[in-house]
Amino acid sequence: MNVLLFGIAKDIVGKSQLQFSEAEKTPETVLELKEMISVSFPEFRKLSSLAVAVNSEYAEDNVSLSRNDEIAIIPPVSGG
Amino acid sequence: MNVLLFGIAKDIVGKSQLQFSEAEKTPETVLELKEMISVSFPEFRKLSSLAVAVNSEYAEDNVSLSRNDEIAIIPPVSGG
Amino acid sequence: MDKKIIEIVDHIDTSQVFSELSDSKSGGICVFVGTVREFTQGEEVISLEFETYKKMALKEMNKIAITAIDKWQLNKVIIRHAVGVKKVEAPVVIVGASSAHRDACFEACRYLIDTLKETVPIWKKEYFENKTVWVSAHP
Amino acid sequence: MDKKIIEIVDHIDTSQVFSELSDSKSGGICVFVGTVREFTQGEEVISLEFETYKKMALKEMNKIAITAIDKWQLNKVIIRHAVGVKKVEAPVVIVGASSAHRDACFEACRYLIDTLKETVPIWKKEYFENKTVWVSAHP
Repeated sequence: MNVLLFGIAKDIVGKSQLQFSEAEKTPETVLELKEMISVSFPEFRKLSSLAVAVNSEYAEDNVSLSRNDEIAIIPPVSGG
Repeated sequence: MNVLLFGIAKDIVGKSQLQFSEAEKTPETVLELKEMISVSFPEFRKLSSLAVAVNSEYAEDNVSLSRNDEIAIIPPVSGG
Repeated sequence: MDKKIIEIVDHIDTSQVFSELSDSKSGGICVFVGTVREFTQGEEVISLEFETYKKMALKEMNKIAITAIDKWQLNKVIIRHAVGVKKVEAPVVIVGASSAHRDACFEACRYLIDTLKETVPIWKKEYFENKTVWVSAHP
Repeated sequence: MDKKIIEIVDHIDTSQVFSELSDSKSGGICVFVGTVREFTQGEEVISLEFETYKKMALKEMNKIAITAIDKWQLNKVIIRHAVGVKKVEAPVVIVGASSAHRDACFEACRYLIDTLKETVPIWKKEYFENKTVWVSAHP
């Protein structure tokens, strides 16, 4: 499972993708993903908000994740 | 005394200036001018509004007119 | 440099307006362009003709610009109106405001066009197939 | 022809936007341009850098355009955002709407920029003399 990282999320993790190998436990829902990255990288807890996109759409906490999904961490947006 | 005419005012009178000769009685106030042209050209009474500018500024009915003023009839504006 | 561009012109070039309103202190620029619409109340318009009392129109446009700059602390303002005959889709008026934040430029831009339509001595004649109409002249 | 122009580009050319939004059924076109401001909260900004999740950003921009077209019966809409490093005064976003009457294009244009700032996955980093800041990242 790959998780795309943008903006400050990329800076916090130090790379543009987070990879969960086959052997690792992978998050089963959006909420679980948010919790796992916040444990590994506590800086995520300091952000104004944290969203997740699944297949390039915003996804609620209860949405399930599968290995084939395109998953992305969406830190607070600031376009315009 | 010359009175400039624009838009529909020019069409009603049939020319772009109204002239009061030395011999004629001239209007002494804005209100008198409005009344005089409305008598001579009753079409003015059908307009949505009728304003007068003295020296290129909107002038209230009680403003006095003199021969040296630049006077204009301002029918309802419709720019933009 | 002056903060205001106030003009009555024969032809409006819309391509330069954002350069004209550009300012290092601005984060937002809002521009409105009025154009000739093909149909008005279901009738096909062939063209519009604009006439003005130029000296007074420039004075009134200037008052509007000054009021807006003062009220919304604008960095730049433009009010430019065209005269003469204009075909469908042609720009007839362009107004714009440049400000630090977007609230100000949106509100100011709306004020510029609304007030222009109320006070500036410019008259619009609509040409239809079989008649002409001075807009707003009659109730 | 499509009513929508939705793009993420390296460089925004503001000179064509009124041609792009021109429509014979429109009497009004409202455009907002966001530009890089020299100072933010009293600190001098050297440049801004924009990054995007492009696939998702285009989807979100498309949703905003469709909602606006539907709500305000727009004839044309544009939402174009720049990415990369932008210096002071550079345009970073341009949004616009073309409609029969001016109320609709003003309201729609405001909706386009406000909603873009809330939902489109684009991130802005401010470069100051001695630091960089991801805008809005922290409370």
